[in-house]
Amino acid sequence: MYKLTTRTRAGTATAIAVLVLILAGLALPAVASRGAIQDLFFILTMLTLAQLWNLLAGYGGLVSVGQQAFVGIGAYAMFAGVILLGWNPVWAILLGGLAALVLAIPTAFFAFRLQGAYFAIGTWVIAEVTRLLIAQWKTLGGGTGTSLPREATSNILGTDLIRALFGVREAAARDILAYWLALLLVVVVTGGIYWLQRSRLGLALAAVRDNVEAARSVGVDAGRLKWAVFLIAAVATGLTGALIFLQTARISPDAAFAVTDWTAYVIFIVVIGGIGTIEGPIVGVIVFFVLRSALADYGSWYLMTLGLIAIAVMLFAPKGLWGLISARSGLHLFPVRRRLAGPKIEGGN
Amino acid sequence: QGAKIRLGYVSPQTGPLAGFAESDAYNIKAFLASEAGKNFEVIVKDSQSNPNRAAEVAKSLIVDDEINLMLVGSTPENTNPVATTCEAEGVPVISTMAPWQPWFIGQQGNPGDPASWKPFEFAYHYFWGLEDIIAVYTGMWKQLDTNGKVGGLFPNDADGNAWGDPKNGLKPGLDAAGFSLTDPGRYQNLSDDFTAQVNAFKAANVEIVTGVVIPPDFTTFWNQARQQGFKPKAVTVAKAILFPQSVETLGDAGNNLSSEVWWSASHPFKSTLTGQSSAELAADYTAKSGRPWTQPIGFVHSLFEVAANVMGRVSDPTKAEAIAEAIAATDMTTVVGKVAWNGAGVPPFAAKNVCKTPLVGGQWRKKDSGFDLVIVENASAPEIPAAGKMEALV
Amino acid sequence: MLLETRALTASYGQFRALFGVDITVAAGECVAIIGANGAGKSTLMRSITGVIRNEPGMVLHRGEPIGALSSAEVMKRGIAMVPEGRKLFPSLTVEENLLIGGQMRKVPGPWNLDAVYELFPILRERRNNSGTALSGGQQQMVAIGRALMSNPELLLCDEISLGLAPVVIRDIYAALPKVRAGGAAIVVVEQDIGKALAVADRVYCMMEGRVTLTAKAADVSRQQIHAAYFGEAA
Amino acid sequence: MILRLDNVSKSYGALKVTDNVTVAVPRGEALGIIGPNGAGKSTLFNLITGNVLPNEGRIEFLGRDVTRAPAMERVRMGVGRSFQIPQPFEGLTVFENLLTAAAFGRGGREADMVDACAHILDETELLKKANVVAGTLSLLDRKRLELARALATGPELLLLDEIAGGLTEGECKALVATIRAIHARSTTIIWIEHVLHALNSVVERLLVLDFGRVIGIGAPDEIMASREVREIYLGLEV
Amino acid sequence: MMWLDTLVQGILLGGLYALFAAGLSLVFGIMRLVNLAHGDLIVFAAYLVLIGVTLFGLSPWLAALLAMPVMFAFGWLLQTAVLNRVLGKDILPPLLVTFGLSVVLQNGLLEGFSADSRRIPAGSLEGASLDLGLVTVGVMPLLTFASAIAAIVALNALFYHTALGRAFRATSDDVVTAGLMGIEPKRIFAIATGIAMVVVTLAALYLGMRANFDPSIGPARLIYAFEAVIIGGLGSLWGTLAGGVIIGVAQTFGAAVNPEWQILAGHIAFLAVMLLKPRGLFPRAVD
Ligand SMILES: Nc1ncnc2c1ncn2[C@@H]1O[C@H](COP(=O)(O)OP(=O)(O)OP(=O)(O)O)[C@@H](O)[C@H]1O
Ligand SMILES: Nc1ncnc2c1ncn2[C@@H]1O[C@H](COP(=O)(O)OP(=O)(O)OP(=O)(O)O)[C@@H](O)[C@H]1O
Ligand SMILES: CC(C)C[C@H](N)C(=O)O
Ligand SMILES: [Mg+2]
Ligand SMILES: [Mg+2]
Repeated sequence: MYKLTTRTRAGTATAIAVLVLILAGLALPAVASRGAIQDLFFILTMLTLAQLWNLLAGYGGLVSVGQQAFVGIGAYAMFAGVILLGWNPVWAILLGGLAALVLAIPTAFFAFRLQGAYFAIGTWVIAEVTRLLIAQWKTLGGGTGTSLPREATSNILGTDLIRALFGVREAAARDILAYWLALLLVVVVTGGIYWLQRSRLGLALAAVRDNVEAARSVGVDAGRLKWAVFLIAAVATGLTGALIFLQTARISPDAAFAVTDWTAYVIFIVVIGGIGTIEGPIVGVIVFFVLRSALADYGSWYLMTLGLIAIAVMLFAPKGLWGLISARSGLHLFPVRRRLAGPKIEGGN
Repeated sequence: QGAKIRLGYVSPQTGPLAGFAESDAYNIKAFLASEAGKNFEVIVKDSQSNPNRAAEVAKSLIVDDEINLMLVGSTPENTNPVATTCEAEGVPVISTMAPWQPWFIGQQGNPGDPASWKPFEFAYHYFWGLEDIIAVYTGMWKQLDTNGKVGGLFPNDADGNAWGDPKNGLKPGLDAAGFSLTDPGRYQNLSDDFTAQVNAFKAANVEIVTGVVIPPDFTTFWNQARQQGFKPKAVTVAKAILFPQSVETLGDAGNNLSSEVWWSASHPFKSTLTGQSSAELAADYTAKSGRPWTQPIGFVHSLFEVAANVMGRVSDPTKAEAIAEAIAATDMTTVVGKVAWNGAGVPPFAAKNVCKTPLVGGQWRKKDSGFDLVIVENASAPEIPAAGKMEALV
Repeated sequence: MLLETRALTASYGQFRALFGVDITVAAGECVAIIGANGAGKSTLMRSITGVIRNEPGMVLHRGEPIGALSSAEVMKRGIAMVPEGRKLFPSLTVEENLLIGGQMRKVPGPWNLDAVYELFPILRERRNNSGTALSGGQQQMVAIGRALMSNPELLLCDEISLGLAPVVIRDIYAALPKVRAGGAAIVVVEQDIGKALAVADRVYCMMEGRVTLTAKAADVSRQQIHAAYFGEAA
Repeated sequence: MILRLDNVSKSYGALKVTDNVTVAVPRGEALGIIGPNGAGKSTLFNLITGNVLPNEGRIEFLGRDVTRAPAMERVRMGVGRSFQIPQPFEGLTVFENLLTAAAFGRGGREADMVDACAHILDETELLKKANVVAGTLSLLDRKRLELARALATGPELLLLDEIAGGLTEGECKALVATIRAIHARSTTIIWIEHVLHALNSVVERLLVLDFGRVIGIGAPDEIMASREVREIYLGLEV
Repeated sequence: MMWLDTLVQGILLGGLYALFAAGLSLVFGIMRLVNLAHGDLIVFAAYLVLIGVTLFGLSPWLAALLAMPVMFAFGWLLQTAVLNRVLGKDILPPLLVTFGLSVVLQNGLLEGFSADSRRIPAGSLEGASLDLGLVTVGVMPLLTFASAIAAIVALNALFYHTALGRAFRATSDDVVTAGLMGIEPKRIFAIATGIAMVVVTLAALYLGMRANFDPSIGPARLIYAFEAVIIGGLGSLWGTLAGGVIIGVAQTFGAAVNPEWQILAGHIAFLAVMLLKPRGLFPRAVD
């Protein structure tokens, strides 16, 4: 007699638009320039990192300043797979996810003892420790870093096919492959987070965010939930890190564990866009990319503008740009509200 | 002719390495104004002293700006990501201002396994190597009366690992020249305490300190050494005292510190672009910028000399392979000396991609205001005149 | 009128806790506010003291609108509060807790450290203890003393008997007449109706964010209170 | 016995809030708890649900020692509770509040819980507001939601903390009817309430707490008649 | 002998870290503000002192003394105009704002002063040392340590023996109730940040005299400062000193084993303390 629905008109429209976008995205390399593909690669990987950080902080309440640990360890594991084990780089990316998982377990064990600001600093210290330890791994270049050997980069799985398909040079084929992988990753991560929110766990996350005490009292295991969120985010962050550095083909501890690149900018994206929503990071990454393209050649002025925008948004739109938009328009592109449909129920919202 | 030749240039214009880039604008202006520069367009990108960013902007120069040739300099942190990117992209790159070992070996997948090292197709580098450092440094030290015991300060970065490497770094060469090296181990840049090193040097009765140290760390070390009563006879380090501003920050304690010199106002070479001598180039820069000359000025200048020379000879400036061929065939004398990838003085594995420029040794002498860099050792490049003798610190 | 609220409303986020409350307190008067859990008594106190900010005209002090002032500004006008749950500063000793009550408003009046110690002699013995190391009743004494230190014209007491033993409650209530003797008006918020009626001149009863009964304490019947409390006659 | 407390004590610093409480509740009983403000009634609930752990003593539920078991485990075993100060998940709708409780308190797929939740909403007169965000509810509806959410966890033992406070007589009657109906389905109920006539019309036994101690337990009439209780609890002379 | 030296140098290094951390400890303790710009503020103050020295020819000490009121005013303004408006239960807005501030400061300084390494000249003091028999210690590190202690003694006196300090502690305990005492928490926060900036100026003086600085050097020591504050326990200034010393000593001992371990050892000491005492060595009754 009663039915549960989450469908809204905006949601259906979004779903169709997203599907079209994904298909267009897949076909894009046929028409787009390499520059566009690379820009999109950057946007997609940053978006993935942002969605993952949003999952942690926005949904899980875990404000980590140490996500660069997982980017870095994922990237290094990928390099190790290629250089030391002779794996094909595409498979070695998976090793990056595994390594991130292995690092995430002791990290969570330690960091979950800490609260709030302590948690933030604690995760940062762990990332530093990881960086310093990796910097002692002489086989992978220590503090110097290392590059992917050319036989590896020229033999990446699938590039031959892409070359044949689009008639492009090897380097361009590599870009296209990396772009597709980034597209896959962002779709899986964003879709996964959306699915998570619409699953039982999504309710649990929302409940814990609203009131931990009450959440426990209806049987939600807040502790397990934190673990789950942290580990999922770590693994996917590790995969993303591996993919990013596959594209760069060169790694060093400072680059792979850069707190500014992989955490500070990511926080910037999420918070400017609007934390706790799927739309927020998307808006944020667009703002970030536009700023970067428009201003990056102005050196320090670019960074100063970035800093000032961060301050201004926090002062005048603390819920981020998407918060501003959805407060005005009531728009939710990714609806998660479960509505009860049936007799005697008021319209409500 | 039609379209101009596009040169990409990645440079750390902001961030801690910005000192290397301070003459960029001056040199590029001079290049474009010169006869040879007319056919060129130079697109400069700021790496923000960040290796991630360096790789990124290199990519964007290649893909978006479709440059014909990449130029890069200013420490391995900047040259290596750019060179790696170019090599992977199949775009020729001329690189400088990094000793060739961290540049060449540092770009190999497994730096620890020489058997796996491979030459590059598109990446070419000119500067000097650690064997030259060894020759110059030992030449300077031999002018003094010491016990031959040397202490090394090598950080865990691209330079430090190359210099400190027990097989390919300074150690074997110093041994061969009759010096013994005490190396307490790699430290992290921006360490706040060097007691461990001072103690190790004292224990080993060290009289000479060497290394490749960033300026703040050197100041910290040198202050602590003096505070803890460690008084070496010579301190010969790279990087830390490269710029006169860094030496000035040491005050009196900067007097007679020594370092290798790769370019100076007294180098007897002329620019192929402007016809200026080294001295004129230095004086002109100072006149236009109000700042003292520094070693990178000559090398930034020379990058454009080489680029102009290569592109002048190339059969088809749009073909990467043709440009690489032209680079390999270079034989010219720039404001920093002879540049020719003929394999002279370079081990076989790197002979194709590395060419060496002359290196001498100098010592900072305090004058009324500021410091002078006086060349005190030129045995391996006698064409560069020496202006004094090495003096002991104590 | 010393204090007056006019159509006072207050919300926590989207949840509205007060729906147009009007009360008055005359100088020197003692008023009791009673009502069940969650009726909005504490919310009313918070609105008066500026912890929750309102429109200026919703709260008047001697005719002047103070509804939009910060709690510090309200306090400097002579309105002090003993908050629900005592809220002592754990980092401060007993004496420091008392001192801090008076340090921002220094006006002549009957109350100072000695006077408070005289009112609650036990506090003098415990003056160097951390405030939170005391028993509940002693903590309540500190909270009252702290509010008195500013020599307020109006003292708001939110559930000062909550969780205390009857003997202790007796002691604390015994202090209120002395406070009135010092010239201050008092508002006591209580769930314990008997206690409230015993000290008050007038009584307001609240239910679900509204005043449901206003009466002289002497006249009010149990029936009336019950009706106001629970909505209907028992 | 569905629940058994043996010499349970809890202190906050020097304050003993629960003092050596021993009580056993048979399956299917409705037990009322009364006592002055601050007597430790809510704390007793917190001890039973696992929101607070005792300093001493032992708690047994369905024959199992749960003294140290975490709250969510006890919910899944069948302990459902309402909070004295309503604690809805303010960002979720009324329906989602229940769905969360159902999905985690009982365990199961959301889709299978829809009818059960709708039924509970109907029973607690919240159905109309099923899709309203809980943060905007009135106090009365919040109290209803407390009850509804506790029911949604599928409790064997239902703990109700002052859910009648502030209700009108009519609302109160409806509430009593609802609780009776729940009780009739053989759910064990423990109910803290100041509104005695409502409480006494449901419960079979009454427990009196003062300063954390049990000072009386027995049939409501006997308890209400005892002088001690009248003095301590009904401070307002009756 | 060598171990004693390592210990002494580590303790002195801890003094430097404590000095870096003292201002942070103050704002973190009173308003739970995670100030990511703290390191850059130290560098900013160092340039201010440098201007006094090079432009006006003042002695470093006098220049620092004159910079202190300027920095106090700057801190006051910063808190009033920006930080007060983002403080709350959520730690993210202040985190992002101070990150923004950090980026703005770094790049603003770069525009203003270029990337050159600079130094506040301290003359003969730089290399001066004191022979204490068993160990030889530098005068400068000794002064740094003494200044750290002096700063902490002064701050403690302010905290525990003045009405302002009472207001600080009360506000830190409970903002709402402090308001009921007639205290404007925002004003208290502004004063606290102002005072923190005075301490920052002192730290800047020693940072600038001890080694080179350039606009980008701020964040490098920020993490040690945070570690020192957290090891010590929220709001405990002596705890912060202890935290600094623990990190300093761990670093020198780590380095004595192998310089590779220097910085790692400091971090590991922090992690170890957190594992044993998640709220620090000297936590307060309530956080
Ligand atoms: N900070 C808050 N956020 C949200 N709701 C609140 C908050 N404080 C109180 N409320 C709600 O406002 C309503 C009125 O609460 P208030 O504390 O004013 O009642 P009270 O009459 O003082 O009750 P008590 O006798 O329990 O102290 C209650 O429903 C309560 O749940
Ligand atoms: N977390 C806590 N820390 C310190 N004291 C507490 C805590 N929780 C409760 N108390 C104290 O324990 C005592 C009993 O509280 P409890 O909430 O159990 O009382 P109650 O009987 O439910 O009262 P009411 O009728 O007002 O709801 C009170 O004095 C209260 O202040
Ligand atoms: C990194 C290099 C460009 C610097 C060089 N090693 C020097 O002597 O300064
Ligand atoms: Mg209240
Ligand atoms: Mg209760």
